[in-house]
Amino acid sequence: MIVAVFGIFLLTLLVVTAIAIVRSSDLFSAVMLSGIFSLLMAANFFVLDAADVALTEAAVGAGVATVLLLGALALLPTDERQGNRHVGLAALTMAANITVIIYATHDVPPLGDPAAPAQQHVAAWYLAHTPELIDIPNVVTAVLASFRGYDTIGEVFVILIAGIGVLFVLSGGRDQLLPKRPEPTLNTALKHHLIPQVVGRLMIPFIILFGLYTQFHGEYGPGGGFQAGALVAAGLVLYSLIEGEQAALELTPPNLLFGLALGGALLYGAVGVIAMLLGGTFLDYSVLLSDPIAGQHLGIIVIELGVGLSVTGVMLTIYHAFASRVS
Amino acid sequence: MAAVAEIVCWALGWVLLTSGAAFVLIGGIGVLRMPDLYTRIHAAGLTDSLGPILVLSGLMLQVGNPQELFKLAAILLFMMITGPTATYALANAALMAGIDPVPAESSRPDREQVR
Amino acid sequence: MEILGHYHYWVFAVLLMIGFYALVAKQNLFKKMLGLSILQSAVFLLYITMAEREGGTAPIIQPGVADQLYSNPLPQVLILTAIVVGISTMALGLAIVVRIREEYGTIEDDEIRRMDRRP
Amino acid sequence: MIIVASIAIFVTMALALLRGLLGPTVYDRVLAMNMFGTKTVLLLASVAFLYGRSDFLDLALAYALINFIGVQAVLAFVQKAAGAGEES
Amino acid sequence: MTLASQLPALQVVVPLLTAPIAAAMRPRDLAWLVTCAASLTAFAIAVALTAGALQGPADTSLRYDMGGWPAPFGIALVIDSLSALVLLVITGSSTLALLAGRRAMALDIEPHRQPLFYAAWLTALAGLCGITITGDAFNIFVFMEISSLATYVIIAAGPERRALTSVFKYLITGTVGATFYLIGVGLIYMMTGTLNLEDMELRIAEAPSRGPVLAAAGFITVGLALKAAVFPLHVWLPNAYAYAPHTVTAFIAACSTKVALYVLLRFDFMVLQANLPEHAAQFAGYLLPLALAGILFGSSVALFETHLKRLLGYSSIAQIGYIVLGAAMLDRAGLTAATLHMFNHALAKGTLFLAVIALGLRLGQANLNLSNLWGVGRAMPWTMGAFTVAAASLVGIPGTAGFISKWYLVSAALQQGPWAVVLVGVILISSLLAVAYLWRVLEPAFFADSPATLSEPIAHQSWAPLVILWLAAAANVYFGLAPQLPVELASRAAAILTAGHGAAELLP
Repeated sequence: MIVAVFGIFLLTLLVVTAIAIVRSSDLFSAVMLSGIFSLLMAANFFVLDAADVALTEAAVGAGVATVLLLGALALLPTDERQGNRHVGLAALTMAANITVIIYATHDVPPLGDPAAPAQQHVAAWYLAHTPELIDIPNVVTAVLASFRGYDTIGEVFVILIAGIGVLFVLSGGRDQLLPKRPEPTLNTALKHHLIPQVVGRLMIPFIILFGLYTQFHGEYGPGGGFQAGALVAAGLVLYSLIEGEQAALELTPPNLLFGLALGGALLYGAVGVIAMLLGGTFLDYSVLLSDPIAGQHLGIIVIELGVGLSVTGVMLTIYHAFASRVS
Repeated sequence: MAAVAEIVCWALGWVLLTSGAAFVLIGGIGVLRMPDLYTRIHAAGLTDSLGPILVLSGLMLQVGNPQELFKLAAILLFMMITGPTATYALANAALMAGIDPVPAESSRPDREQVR
Repeated sequence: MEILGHYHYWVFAVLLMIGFYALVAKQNLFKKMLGLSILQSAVFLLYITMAEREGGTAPIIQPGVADQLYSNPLPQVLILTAIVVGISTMALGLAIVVRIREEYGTIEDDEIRRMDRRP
Repeated sequence: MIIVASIAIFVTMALALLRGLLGPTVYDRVLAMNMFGTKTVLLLASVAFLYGRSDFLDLALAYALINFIGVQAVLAFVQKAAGAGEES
Repeated sequence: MTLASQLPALQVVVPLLTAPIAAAMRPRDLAWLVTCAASLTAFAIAVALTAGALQGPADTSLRYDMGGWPAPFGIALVIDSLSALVLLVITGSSTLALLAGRRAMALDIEPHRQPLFYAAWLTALAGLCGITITGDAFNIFVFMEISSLATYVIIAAGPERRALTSVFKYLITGTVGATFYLIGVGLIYMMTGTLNLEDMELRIAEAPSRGPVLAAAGFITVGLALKAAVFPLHVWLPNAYAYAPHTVTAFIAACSTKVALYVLLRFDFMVLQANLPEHAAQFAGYLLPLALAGILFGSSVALFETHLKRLLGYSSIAQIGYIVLGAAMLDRAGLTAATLHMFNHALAKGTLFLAVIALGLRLGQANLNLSNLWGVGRAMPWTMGAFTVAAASLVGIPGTAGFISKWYLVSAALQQGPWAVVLVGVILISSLLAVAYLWRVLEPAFFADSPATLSEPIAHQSWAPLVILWLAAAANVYFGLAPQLPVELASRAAAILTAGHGAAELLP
């Protein structure tokens, strides 16, 4: 009951925020509202018992996405020339879609129905067998890293291709790929503000520490490679904000970041290939060690590390690709 | 003895949580109703520090194990550091951008008259 | 209870359409990207809603608690993947928007169209 | 009693969101965003207790950190934009 | 496990894991080499898998459990005749395009960007193979996004600025398509509790209610139709093809829409129609008219198009219409024709775009308006000769691969009762239109006077594109004269698709 009431409140705010994002003619406000949208979405996920997803949505949606949107917006005009086109077409499609969805969801099991097919079969099997087959408390991590580890390697490559793509697209019309030496005149925003700088310096180690905790605690609580990667990347973005782009690029050279991204993805792939060489199928961690459960643990730890490295590398590569670009 | 401690904890928690909730709420109302930017920052800045302190301390009285206590303390610490910093940075940025903190008689386009 | 049970799905439909409206009707390419992210978030909501279970808790098994019900881990895993896919698409889309702005000087779709028509 | 606190936090979130929608200046919106973020942290902490899963306080911690970074990024952007405006 | 039993995984893993290596390659020429090697390996694996699929009874399929977890709990790979056919198309077109396009890509893309470009190419290849080979509904989404994002990147490499606007449109459309697909999968998951396609097929029959599943079928069909550029959802396609680098066009035109169509067929026939009688009518009722309209629309627009690549793009929309038409007949003959046409159209269109690579090297990358092609047939007889062979195949002249699939399509259409006349009529009219629009290219190319620029010495001529081009043209003729391999694969595929499906019993 509490879930339903909380949910309804959060969802209503969510709809209001979404409408405001679309209506706002100032793109900067729209970006801030979309940060709020992500926080609301994350809170809603938490209320719906999806702790891992909530953490990811907060770190990726509210943290990294906002930073990326701002980085891109710095290179774009910030006001939208109002004017809508195809409103008729949009309204027609929307009406059709809403009808279909209402029709479709009228018959689906209501929220929280324990007899729903989605709660049976595969899901029930995961919950019942994770303790004996993989033996880690966080079933989400078990499914993500082992049962559906093939999806997850795909996910790492999605993010890797995004990094490669951003570098490739933004290097168009420029004669260098990775930002080597940003312009000295680049405005370094918070660099000359003492208090944020001191506090930021104080915070960064804790953020990275917390990221590492999330990385290695992912088997026991909400967390894992993606969340950790996004948090560490966010911490290093904060460094770039308070110390300036130049200092950040000196601390983490672009080549290092890109190498981390590639290396993380390869590390994940290597685990799969080693499993193949040891006589299992791709990503079968059970063959890694003589004890299948220990093998699963090892495999999950290593691939989560690969995911974390890759996500950190890609997120920062993308951020710097935007931030070091002078419009 | 234990029972007394429990009741004290409960009562204290109740007081802390309710007063924290009240502060939070007052902050929300202040942010909405105050007439100009700096007064809004004032309302938000004060309650953003005090509200969480009270609410989180109230929650601390409920926890069962030291690990959770530590996490709550860490949240509290971070919020105490970051809240005022954010408020300062915001006010500073607004000042730098030329928004006048002294309410002038001439109506500025960026300030609405709330009455 | 009927309303409470399906409210999440309605909000999913509404959010989907808000995002869709931004994609179709808005001319600003950056706004279109924001619309796309709303569209994708709506789907996240659909999946997470179906994972919820009455009386359940997050699928992290608590040692020593017998008969605890847990919500469904599978849609949550899928959405973890989908969130990452979403941010990847957004990053790439933003990079393309930035390049379009550099090449055309604007990010309004109809102006770009006009420029393309007379080369 | 945690429910009372949660409801107050909910209402405050709504008020902050309203301020974010009304503006009028950019800084009002940043203020609203910051306030919204801190209230979300409090909400998560209280909901974690309501659900009896106080081991999920990690999430609240993560939100607190992310929120700080978000506000700093927004301010950096505003000042960058303002700086560019003065120069031109 | 033996190497042979690891092949299904290697089909995806080889290009996927080579991608980061290619991205890190220094010196840069190595990137192309590594990419070619990976693509050739993938092609060899596809050939081996096809050989495996052709052995044994028609419904034979090879399975591979990722991570050692049995389906439906883990992700299973499934290789049958249908996926083998599509794998051949993907890996073959990628390899041919890479081999033919080296020089063109060296001119189009600055050296420092090339490793990234080739990494994206390999990722696209791996993504397309991954979609084809998997037996899991959500895994299809993941690999669809991998291939889509990578495809956006390689299209954005186009030399003109309009490549950017085209790719942005494609990105929006593609993401909406993928999102719709995801909604559909979610709704089916709600009703069945599984993500494995075969398991879904079994459990849909027991679904507590039909409504959500039917709506899901609608979402999935629309989403995939967006990706496959089925008329009227084709708007992104002509410009994306036209402004991509020619080599990229040769790759994606041959296979990316085919893969979306493949998923559409697989989902609609193997999962939904077997247990959902309403869906068969829904599928045919909506898609048949759209297919006919698409065939006529694509051909007619191509008739008035003045840019060579856009002309070929609109022609693709018509050809996609043929494939959908075959599928919408819902019977075994129609499906044979549809899958066969996937193969043959990929061959013909791929060859045409390989010829475009050679033309681009000679004429300049951007000068591909039809007016630039005057007299080009005399200056470049070998290139335009191969172009003519492929054009004949596209039209369906006897002796070419295109004829075989048109023949199967017409014979399938003739069995459609009262509608047969309309269907055959549309196919014939569209073939005539195809003759007309291709004639608009070929006639001035061979019979008009060539402008002075063409007699200038050739700066970038090399033999590789021509050899590859003629190899592809020869394949068009070979599969026209000896069509056993694709026909066998296609008829086995149709048997698999219609297995357990009510309409199949109507036919021999």
